[in-house]
This record gives sequence, C-alpha cells and structure tokens, in this order.
Amino acid sequence: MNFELTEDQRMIVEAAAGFAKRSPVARMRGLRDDAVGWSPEVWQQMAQLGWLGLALPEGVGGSGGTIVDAALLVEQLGMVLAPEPIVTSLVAAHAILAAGNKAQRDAFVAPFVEGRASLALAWAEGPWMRYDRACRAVAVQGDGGWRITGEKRFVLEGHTATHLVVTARLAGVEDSVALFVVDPGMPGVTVRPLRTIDGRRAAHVKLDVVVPEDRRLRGDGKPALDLALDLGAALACAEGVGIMRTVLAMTVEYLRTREQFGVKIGSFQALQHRAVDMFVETELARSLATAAAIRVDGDDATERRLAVSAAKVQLHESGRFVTQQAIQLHGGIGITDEHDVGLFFKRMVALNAIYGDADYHVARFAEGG
Amino acid sequence: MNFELTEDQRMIVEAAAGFAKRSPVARMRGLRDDAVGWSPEVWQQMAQLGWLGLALPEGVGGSGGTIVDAALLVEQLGMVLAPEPIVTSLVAAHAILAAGNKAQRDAFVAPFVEGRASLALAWAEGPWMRYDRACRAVAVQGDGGWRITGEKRFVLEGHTATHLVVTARLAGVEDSVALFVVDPGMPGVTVRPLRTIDGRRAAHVKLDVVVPEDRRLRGDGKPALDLALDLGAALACAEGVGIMRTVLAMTVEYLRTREQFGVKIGSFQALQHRAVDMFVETELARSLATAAAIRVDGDDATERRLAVSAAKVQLHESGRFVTQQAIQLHGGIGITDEHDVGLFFKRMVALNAIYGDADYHVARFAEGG
Amino acid sequence: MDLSFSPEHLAFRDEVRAFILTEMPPHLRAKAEVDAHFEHHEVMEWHRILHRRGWVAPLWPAELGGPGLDATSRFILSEELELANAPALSPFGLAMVGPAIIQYGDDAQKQRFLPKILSGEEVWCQGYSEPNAGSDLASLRTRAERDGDHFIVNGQKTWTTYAQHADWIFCLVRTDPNAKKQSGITFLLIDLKTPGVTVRPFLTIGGTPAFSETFFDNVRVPVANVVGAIDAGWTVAKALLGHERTLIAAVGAIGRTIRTCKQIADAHDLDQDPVVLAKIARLEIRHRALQMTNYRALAGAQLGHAPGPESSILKIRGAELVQQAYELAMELMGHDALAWFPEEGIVPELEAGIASAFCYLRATTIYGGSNEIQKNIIAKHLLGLS
Amino acid sequence: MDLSFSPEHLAFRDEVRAFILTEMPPHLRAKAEVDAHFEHHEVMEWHRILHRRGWVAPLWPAELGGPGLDATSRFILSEELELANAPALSPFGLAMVGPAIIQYGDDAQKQRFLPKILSGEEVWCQGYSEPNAGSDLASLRTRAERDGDHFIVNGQKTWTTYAQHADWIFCLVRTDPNAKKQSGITFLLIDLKTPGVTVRPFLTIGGTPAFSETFFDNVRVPVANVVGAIDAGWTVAKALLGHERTLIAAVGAIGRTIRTCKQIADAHDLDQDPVVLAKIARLEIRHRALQMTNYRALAGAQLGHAPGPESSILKIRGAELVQQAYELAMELMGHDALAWFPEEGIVPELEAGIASAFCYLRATTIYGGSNEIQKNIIAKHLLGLS
Repeated sequence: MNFELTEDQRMIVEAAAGFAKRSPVARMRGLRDDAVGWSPEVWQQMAQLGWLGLALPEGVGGSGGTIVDAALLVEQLGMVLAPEPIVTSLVAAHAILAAGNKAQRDAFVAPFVEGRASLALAWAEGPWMRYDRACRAVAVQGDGGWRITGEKRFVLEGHTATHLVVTARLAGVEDSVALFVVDPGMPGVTVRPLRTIDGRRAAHVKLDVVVPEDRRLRGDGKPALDLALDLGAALACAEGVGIMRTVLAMTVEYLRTREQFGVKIGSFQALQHRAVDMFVETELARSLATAAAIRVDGDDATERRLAVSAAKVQLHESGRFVTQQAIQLHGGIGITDEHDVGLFFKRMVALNAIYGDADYHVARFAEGG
Repeated sequence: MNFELTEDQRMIVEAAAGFAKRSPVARMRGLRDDAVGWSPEVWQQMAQLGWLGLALPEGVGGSGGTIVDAALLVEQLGMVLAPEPIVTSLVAAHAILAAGNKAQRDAFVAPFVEGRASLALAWAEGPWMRYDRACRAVAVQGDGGWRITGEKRFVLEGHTATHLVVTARLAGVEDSVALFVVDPGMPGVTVRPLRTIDGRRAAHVKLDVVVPEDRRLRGDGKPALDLALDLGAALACAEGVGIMRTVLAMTVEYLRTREQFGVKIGSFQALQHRAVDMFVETELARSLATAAAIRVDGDDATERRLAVSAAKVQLHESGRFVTQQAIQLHGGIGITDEHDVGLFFKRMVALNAIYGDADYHVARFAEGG
Repeated sequence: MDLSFSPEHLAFRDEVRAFILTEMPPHLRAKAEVDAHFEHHEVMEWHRILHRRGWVAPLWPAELGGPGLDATSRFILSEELELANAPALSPFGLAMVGPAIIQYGDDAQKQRFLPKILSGEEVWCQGYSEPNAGSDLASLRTRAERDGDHFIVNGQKTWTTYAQHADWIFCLVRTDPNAKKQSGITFLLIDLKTPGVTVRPFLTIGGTPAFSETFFDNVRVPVANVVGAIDAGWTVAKALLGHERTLIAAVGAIGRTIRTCKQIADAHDLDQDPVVLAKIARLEIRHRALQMTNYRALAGAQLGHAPGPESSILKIRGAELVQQAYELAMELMGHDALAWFPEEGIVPELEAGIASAFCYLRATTIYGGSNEIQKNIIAKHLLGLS
Repeated sequence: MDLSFSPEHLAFRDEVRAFILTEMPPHLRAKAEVDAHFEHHEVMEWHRILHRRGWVAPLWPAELGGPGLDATSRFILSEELELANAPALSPFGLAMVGPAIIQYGDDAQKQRFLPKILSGEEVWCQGYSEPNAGSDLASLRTRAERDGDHFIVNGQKTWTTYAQHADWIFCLVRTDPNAKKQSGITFLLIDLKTPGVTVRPFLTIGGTPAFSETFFDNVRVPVANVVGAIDAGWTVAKALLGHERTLIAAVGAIGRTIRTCKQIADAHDLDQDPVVLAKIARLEIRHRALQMTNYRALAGAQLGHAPGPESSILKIRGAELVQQAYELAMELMGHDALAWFPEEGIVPELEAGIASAFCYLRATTIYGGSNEIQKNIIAKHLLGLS
C-alpha cells in the first residue's frame, strides 16, 4: 500500500505544473470561440513532451507508463482547463489497443502518440443512453467490407478527430457490439461540430459509410468499450480533482482578501466552515479518483468497475458542491463570464455528464460492479 | 384561502397551551417506566375538556369539529410530549366511523369520547409492511360469527386499548380488507406490551379468536383503513410541528445563554445559521402539516393522499434535521437521558416510522396520490 | 382554515384564464409552451397587453393606476400568469421604483414617472450594487456632489439588470461622504441618456447579457430627481425589500421547471424509473412546502397582517429550489446537458434553454441579499441571536 | 502508487486471520456475528487474549511491550479485528494515557503503570470535560492545590466514559488559577479508589450507562502522579489528539453497519428495491472515500510522514458517516425501529441493538472535539482563515 509518487511521476507532475504556469486559463478562454477549440501547436508540444503516449505501450511509441501517470498529468492540465483532446484520444486509443491487432494499433494509435492525429470514441446514441449502452447503429458485411449506418451523439472532440472509433451492432447478432475505425473524410460520414457547455466541442456524427475489413477491430467490442469508458471516467475524476483543488484555492484566496462590512469575509465562521466542507469534499474525491486510476491499471474488471463507479459518483457529489460553493462564496463576480470560476464550474458540469452520470454509476455500483 | 384560527380554534389552542403548562415533559418522563405509560386521570380531564370528541361527530357525543381542530390540539400536546393515546384512538375511531354502522359507532366510539375507553388500530404485519399493506391475517365466516387468525405487530397503544380495530382479509376474497372490532379480553387474543423508542408502548397482538357478526364493520375496509392511516399521518405531522417548535425554542434559548470561549455560543455565525435552518425547516413542515389536516377534512381522496404524503415526507426531512441539530447544538448535555431534548428526538424518530415512512410516502406521492 | 377560494375569487380566476387565452398572441403562446424564454421586446409587448386590461401593476393603489384588487385576487392573477408561462414583466419599474415613488415621491414625480412605468413607455433598471459593495451594500461609493440645482454623479454600479434595455435607473448614491454607512445615502433617479452615463453589458456564466455595468462620469442629475429626503435613501431602499412579486415568481418558476423535468423524464424514457420518480417527487414536495408557506404569507397579507416569520424564509428556500429544479433537469437530460445554445436539432426544443438558465441561476442565492445575509438577518431579528 | 500489500504483509494478514479464528472464544464469536455489542467483562476477556499474543498495543514501542509492527501491519491488524467484529478495546489506557506516559512520563511512572495497562489489570478512563468546559476545554475549573507532596483536588468531571468500570482516571486539572486559559493546567493521574472520589454513571439517550460524572471532594493525589511538568498539562493533552486507533475504528464501524443495512434490507424483502439499493450504494461509496482517505493517511505514516491534510478530515466525515449508517439501518427497519431494547422475539436479533446505538451515536459529532470545533481548526490551520 503506497501512495507515494515515483521519481518518474514526480517529474511528470513537475513538467505539467510548469506547462500550466505558461498556459493559464486565459488560453482556454480565448479558444472558446475558435472553430477548433484547442491549439495544434500545444498538441505538438505535448507530443514532444511524451505526454500523448504516457499511458500507452512502447509498441505504439508510448512510454509504457500507467493510467496513474496519465491521471497525474490530467489533474494538472485540469487545473488550467487545458482543452487539448488528450483524454478523448486516450479513450479511443485504449479501445483500439483492447480490440485491435498490431496493424491497427500501428495505423491509428501510433500517429496520435506522435501528435499527428487525434482520436475520438463515437458510442453514444439516443436521448436515453444514461442507463443504456444499447447500440442501434448497425454494421452489415458486404462486398466492399462493412456498411455502417447510424447516428452518434456528443462525440467528444469528434469535430477534429483524425479517426473515429465507432460502435455498431453486427446485423443479425443480438446484443453485439463491434468497433470500427472510421475517418471523417470517408464518403457517407457527416460530422457536425457542436459547442458544449464547457466551451469545448463535440460532434454529431451521421454514418452511412462502407469501410474495408481492416477497419474492423476484431476483438470483442464489449469489454473494450467498457474499459475505454472506465478509463474516460477515471481520467474525468482526475481532471475534476484538478478543478476542485483550483477553485478551492481560488476561493480561499478570495475569502482572505475580499472585504465587506470592514473585515475580510474569510473571518465569517459560516464561510469558513463552507470552505472547510469544500476542502473535505476535495480530499475525499481525490482519494477515490486515485483508487480508480490504480484499478484501471489492474486486471480485476470487477474491482475496476466498482472503483470507477465510486469515484465518478463522488466526483458528482463533491465536484458539484465545491464548484457551486466556489461561485456562491465569490458572490456576484462569480456569476460573470469574465471570472474564471464559472469556467471551472461549467467544465465540472460536463465532466459529470460524460462517461456515465451519477445515477448510472450508483446503479452499477449497487449491482456489484 | 384563510389560515386564521376561528374563535373556537383559538380557545382550543389556549386551553391546550394551559394544559401543557400544567403538564410539562417531566410528566411523560415519569411515565416511561410505568406499565400503562399514560395517566387515566389526565384521560378523564381530556374527556371533560371535550378533547377526545373534538374531531368526532355529534352523533357519538363529539363536538363535530374538524381535523384541523384536532391537529391544533395535538400540536400543543406534542410540545410537552403528552403520552395519552388520543391520536391512536382517533385513528381507530375514524376507521369505525368510516366502515361501521350506527350501533357500532355507539358501542365503540361513544365510550372513547366519554373517556371510558381507548381504541387502537391493529393493521401492521410482517417485517416488510413499509411498502405493503397486504394483510395476511384472515377471517373465516362460521357458525358463531368470524374466526380471525393472525398476528399484528406494533399496535400503537394497543397494550391498554379497550377495543382493537383489526384488519383481516376475508377467506377466499382476493385482495380484500375487512375490519373487525376485537376486545383484548376475548379468548384467543393475546396482547404483549412492548416498550417503544419514544418511551411509550405498543402491543404485539396474536389472534385466534371468534367474534360475533356484529363485530364486523360492514363498510369497505380499504378506504376506511386508508383514511384512518392518513388521519394518523396528518396528526403525526401536527405533533411533529409541536416538537420542532419546542426544540427550536429550547435550542435558541441554549445558544443565548450557554457560554464557551468567554462568549455566548449564539454569537458564532455557523451556529446562528444552523438555528436559522432549523427555523426554516420548522416553518416549511408547519405549512404542509396544516395543508394535510385541511385535506383530511376534505372530500377529495386524491388531494388528501397527496397532501398527507407531502407533509409526512417533509416531517421526516425537517423533523430529523431539527431534532438532530437540536442535540448537536446542545453538545454533550444533549446526549444525556436527563435532558429533555433527547425525548423529543426519539419521539420524532417514532413519528417518522409510523403511518408510513418517507420512502413509502415519496412513492405514493410520485404515483399521484 | 381553508385552502379553497370564495366564489368571487373563483370567478376572478376564470376571468384571468379567459383573458390569457384570448389575449396572448400566438407567437408568445408558442414560446410559453416550450420554455418561456422571452426577448425583451416580447416582454414589453405583453406588458402593453396587460396594461390595457389594467393588470400591469396589481399592487398599486387604484387612484394611481392599480387595479384595486384584494390580496387573494392579486395572488390569483400572479399565479395564473405564472401557470400560463406568460412573460415575466420587468419588476424594476412596476414593483420597485414605482412603489418607492408612490410611497416617498412628491406629486411632480408621481405625475412625471408613474404613467410611463404603467404604459411601458419608460423602462427602468436598478443601480444598487457596486464592485466593492455587494452584501455590504451600505459601503457604496458612487458619490453625488451638490452643484446648485443638480448633483454631479461619479462612480460605478454593477448588476444593473438589463440596463441595456432601460431608459432610467434608480440609484443609491452617497451624498454625505462623512456620514457613517447607511446614513448619507440618497435615492436618485437618473435618465440613462444623460451625458456621462455609459452602460456596458456583460455576459453571465449562462452566456447571456442579463446584466450591465453602468458608469457615471460627471453626470448632472437634477435635485428634483431625489426620492424621499436627501441623505435618507436607505429608508427608501429598505422599504422595497422583499416585495410580493418576487416570491410568487420563484414559486411559479420552480413549478414550471418541475413540469419541464417531468417532460424531460418522459422524453428520455425515465418516467418509470423509481429513482428518478423519487427525485422528482421529493423536489415537488419541497416546492409544495414553499408554495403553502407563500399561501400563509399571502393569506396574512389579505387580512392586513404584517409579514409573519414565514415570509422571511421564502427568499432563502425559493432561491435554493430554483437551483435544485434546474439541476435535476440537467441530470435528467443526460448527455443533452452538454449542448450549449443555440444548437438546433441536437436536443429537443424543451431542453434548449435549460443549460444556460441552470448556469446563470446560480445567482438566485446571491442577488437580492445573499442567502447568507438573509440568514444573518433572521438569526438577529427573528431568533435574537447576535 | 499501489493498493496492494507486499507478500510479507499478506502473510501477516493471514496470521492475524488465523489467530482470530482460533483464539476468539465461541461466546464472543456468537456476539460478533450478530451485532458486536459486548459487555465490559467481555471486552476485557478479549483484551487479555490479545495481550497474550502481544498485540494489545500496536503503537507502543517494542521495548515497552508493543509488538514492533510497521504502520501497514498495524493497519492490517486493526482492520482485520474490525472486520471480524472483535470487541473494541478501551482506548483510554492503551491509546491515550499509555502513550502520554511513554512520551512524557518518568521511569517510575512507566514501570508503575504501563504493564498493568497492557495486561488489563488496571482500567483507565478520561477526565477532561466539565459541565462548563466542553468545546472550550481550556476553561476547565477542577482545581488542584499543592499541599506538600500532594495535590488536593476539588471539582467535577463529566463524560468520563465507563468510569464505573475503571480503576484510574487521567485528568486535566487547574494548578495555577491565575494563569490564562491553556496555561496553568496539569495532567494528573488519580486512583479512583482515593477517598473523596465519587463516580455517578448516567444514562445516555440510548438508554445505556456509557458515561459517568466524576466528583472530586478534597481528593489527595501524590505530586508524583503528574505526567510532564506541572502547569504544562495542555501540551500532554494536545499530543493525544487524533490518535490512529479511533480513525480505523470509525471506518470499521461504518463498514460493519453497512453490512448490517444490507442484511436488514434482505430480511425485509427490500434487496431488489432500486431506491433502497441506491441509498445503500451511495453510503457505501462515501464509506469507500473515507476508507481510501484513511489508507492515504496510513501510507503516509508508514513512510514516516507527519499526518497530511487528509487525516484531519477523518474525524469530521467518520463521525457523520457513522450516524448516516445507523440512520439508514433505522429507515430500513421500518416499524422495527420502534422497538426499544430488550424486546426479545419481536425484531430479529440483528436489529436488536440498532435503535439504542443510533441514539447514543449522535455523540460522535460532539465528542473528541465537535465537528464545529474541527472545522474551526481546519479553517485556521489548513486554510489560513481567521
């Protein structure tokens, strides 16, 4: 039992913290109205720093690190709301790793590690996917390969992805989930960019496309999808911890400096206790986020699912409380778009909505994983 | 729309408040270890004051008042935890009124109004009655009348009741509920007194008894039982409001006088705000308790069920918070048996467990009543 | 005690319902049926319709243009308008500066300002808060210096809701810099077209420009525009707190949002989910408690009582429940909660305004005296703790 | 980072499990399997069994009778004992006065007191709180006046847990009445058999006599019984705050109660009810968060770090969760929650102790420094707010 950082991990955190200093929240703010929404130059830098391949095996050019390594990085990036599509790409990359063969890994994951590509997982459908991963997009085998028809909603960062990992059921095979790699430029693929609440982008993807056989990942799609989404949830928790730590610090600083009634407002006991509650929630969420990242690295799928669900529920409870109270304690200024606290608040709303919401994860946890 | 008390109601409240002054919580405390648990002398006084027949029609000797009148009385009695079995008797009396004929009303309700009897409703069974009023006790018609066999749990104040109103299904009639009046002294009836958490008594009743035909209330048992339990819930809410008002006043007084760190603890903002939250919860519960009492008087069963369920859920939330925080703000002394606040706390626990708990009433409310 | 209305009041309710049915134009009705999110010009259109019927200012005395309704009728009018999702009129003229002028203004002010508030010809906004005077309003610094028949106003107000649509602003300004706190403050009416006034709308976290900052740079304001006595503006401002209208609005908005939650649950096939049903039911019960508490306050007002302890909790709980209702809607929307407006065709029309409202309504527990300030007040004045 | 144990630690865990399996007498095991509600003599029986194995005082240094375990092994030992529902040993000797004597006592005190604490021959209780010194402990008034080689002690202590079973009490007494607050307080060991000491047990709202008031009427106590320096008792007391044992106990008790909740839900046919399942799951998740936070603190201790920020939240959240767990159990019991003990045959044995524990455990957020006091401390010392 050990929660110490390794020497490598300490270096990751240090480098990421250094990056965060050079890349304040203002950068993300500036990119909100940009069509891409993130910076290709920064993406290159991240590739050069080895961050994109941090939690990927050496076979695809990665450094063979752990999910815990990635979580430490993501937590730091979350502290400045860095909008580059690392998590969304990693989620898709791990789906490819889990279900794809060597050629597919080389073709689709390696370019991402090098910063030449970004990936996105296109799985969500319908308005009711909260409890239901049932997939209505369908793939039919034919002469030229597989014809995939369907519609995917809220494909996170799908507007710029070089490749989309798409879920579809195989025609005639009940309850099946297969994974395909589809390029947005293929005929019959339309990608409509959407603005999301956190100032980022998602894509609405319509598919009526034929892909060659080598675009089908042959491994079982279900466990691969499960793992990928759990990875996304675990990293969302890590990012959320970064957000909570930041808004807590921001709020405490405000309480220490803002004066009303001739005194610092941090001298009011009710506000002090609120800040303590924020602190407590942040630490509890941090504990479970850490456990989730560790378990995603592990072999036990049940333990992974329990740990991820617990962390995601805690993120919802803690993250919501901490960001809402951060606004409340900032008073009016916290409601203005120009103050950063609202950006963190809205990113937390998004984190709670993606990779399974609290009710979904409560139910999954109650079922024993 | 009017929330003013009538002249009669003002007199009821005044008389009850006067009684409460003469009958402090110490009286109930003293009766906790008594086998009866309440005072027959006080019962006589209550009859003479017209309180027992307050919400009963003139035909049985009552004053033809409303449930709101009874609720006002019960709220005042709740403020001193008066343990006399008014509510439990009224609940059973209203079941008799709803399903019985004139002879049965005269035989069983009138003596209660005069203070010569007390009544109890024996309906609960099994460990899982929370969501389920399904009745397993069964009544079979035979030569001498009806043979009732079964077991009734937690018959509130059943240990001293002169008559028990018992629910049983009719053999062979699916989903039926019939009501019978059974006397504890009849052969084949055993009444085991139980101590309850609030220092009162309930009875565990075992039945293998034959009762004559005139002991069966011929009206439909289901709506009568429904009405009776809703009446019980509405009066539990009224009593709970009395409790909340009392512990709030008690706590505010303590905050105003208790010193720590050289100041009154009521000067600490966190404790002030807690007391305000207690105040807010008390007023919200009071609003819904009033609405419930009004609706139990009304003709619309759906509105009655919605209003009662809302009030009972609010009682649970508000009552729990207010009594728990009352203890918390009293600090160590609040944990001692010798301080009154714990008596109120435990009575609130009991009120939340009887006449349908919060989950039951949430579900009923969600179903539209 | 009685929850029902008298026959006369029931008749009045029918009258209101009929009026709404016949007088609300189809393009407003269409919006009312979806999300009740109206543009300023639509709100003013409805203002004029209500004005023609004489119902625009239910609280004003009849001789100054009010409809002369009793408290219950006023409540019925407000509730029916809320239930119909009618556009919410701007309260700054009708419910705030209007009543202030009625109570403290002189005849000239009444004649000059009240008719145009009623007709909607002049729109008002409020200039109370400043960057360094939020919860501690009395520390405001915008100063007005006397220069003959005028004051010269310098300073900055913030949170001037919809100032970009307004013609006039009522301000609290410091006229005696040496007086302590609440003293030396004056209630002043300022024409926003006066030279030196700059209105700068800013975005909220909801992405909408609901608020403005308003700057005063040597703005000349006639002394005749002071309401009440010079240096006695705090009295005028205090009298405006906790007005009836806002309370009903919160109750109505919460009820409307609960209905939306049920529709969303339906649309997402969650309407049989026991956990979801329990969440909605619990929220609905809290809403009922607020509503019934509001009834108690209104019934008291009908009988001419001063506001009882129940009214002071309405702001606190109303503000919280508005937030909880939108939060539940967001939860029920699932992934749809991600969509930022306007993304037509991606989420149902019903859901289109939820995310933005959810965000900017974090303000409800802050504005109009934050919940923390409200609790301080209750602790001191109702519970005697200090 | 790593959540797993080393092979050595896994072997130790097996050793602990085997020990419990073979050494816990059947009558204790029977109780452990139901509700882990043990009488004092049963606790002491288990104390002696653990003592024979050398595991009674995991935190003590080996040369003074501790087992010389590393932090992880100590954690494993505690967790396994908790999981087995073994009787919780009284902490007053082993975890409080013992460590105080080890750190601040002289050799004579160590030789006189420590062996009998280990063996269980002498049972201790704590004399800190007084009727007017609760949260504000430093305002205590029990005074000790010097009379040659003795102090004459007069005053009253309250909340002396299980003093009726104890042989000795460690007290904070005022030795310098003129010193301010924390100064002038002395840490004093008093034999409860000394003439002038009266112990009066009192009932809690749980109906059990867990606590006593202890009165001192001209009690003569040798000056040799002072631990640390005279007038420097506050330092000794502070060093005892937040000891490891309590933290693990809370985590274990919560986990045990969650298991009980599941059994109750089963017994009441609620184990398929989605609302009930969600409630249990949410509680279990909060418990996991506490447990993992505890792991973080322990892992830090294993590496010799001073307690990090995570440890200060354990008291607050642990106290709350204990209460929430019992509250949920009460909810799930339905009508059974009404039964007050002992009413055999009316409710399942499993539920028999719940109502009483639910009541007296309202104390968890009050004793050992109330949650409000803990928050004051965190606000000041960790967040720098004051």
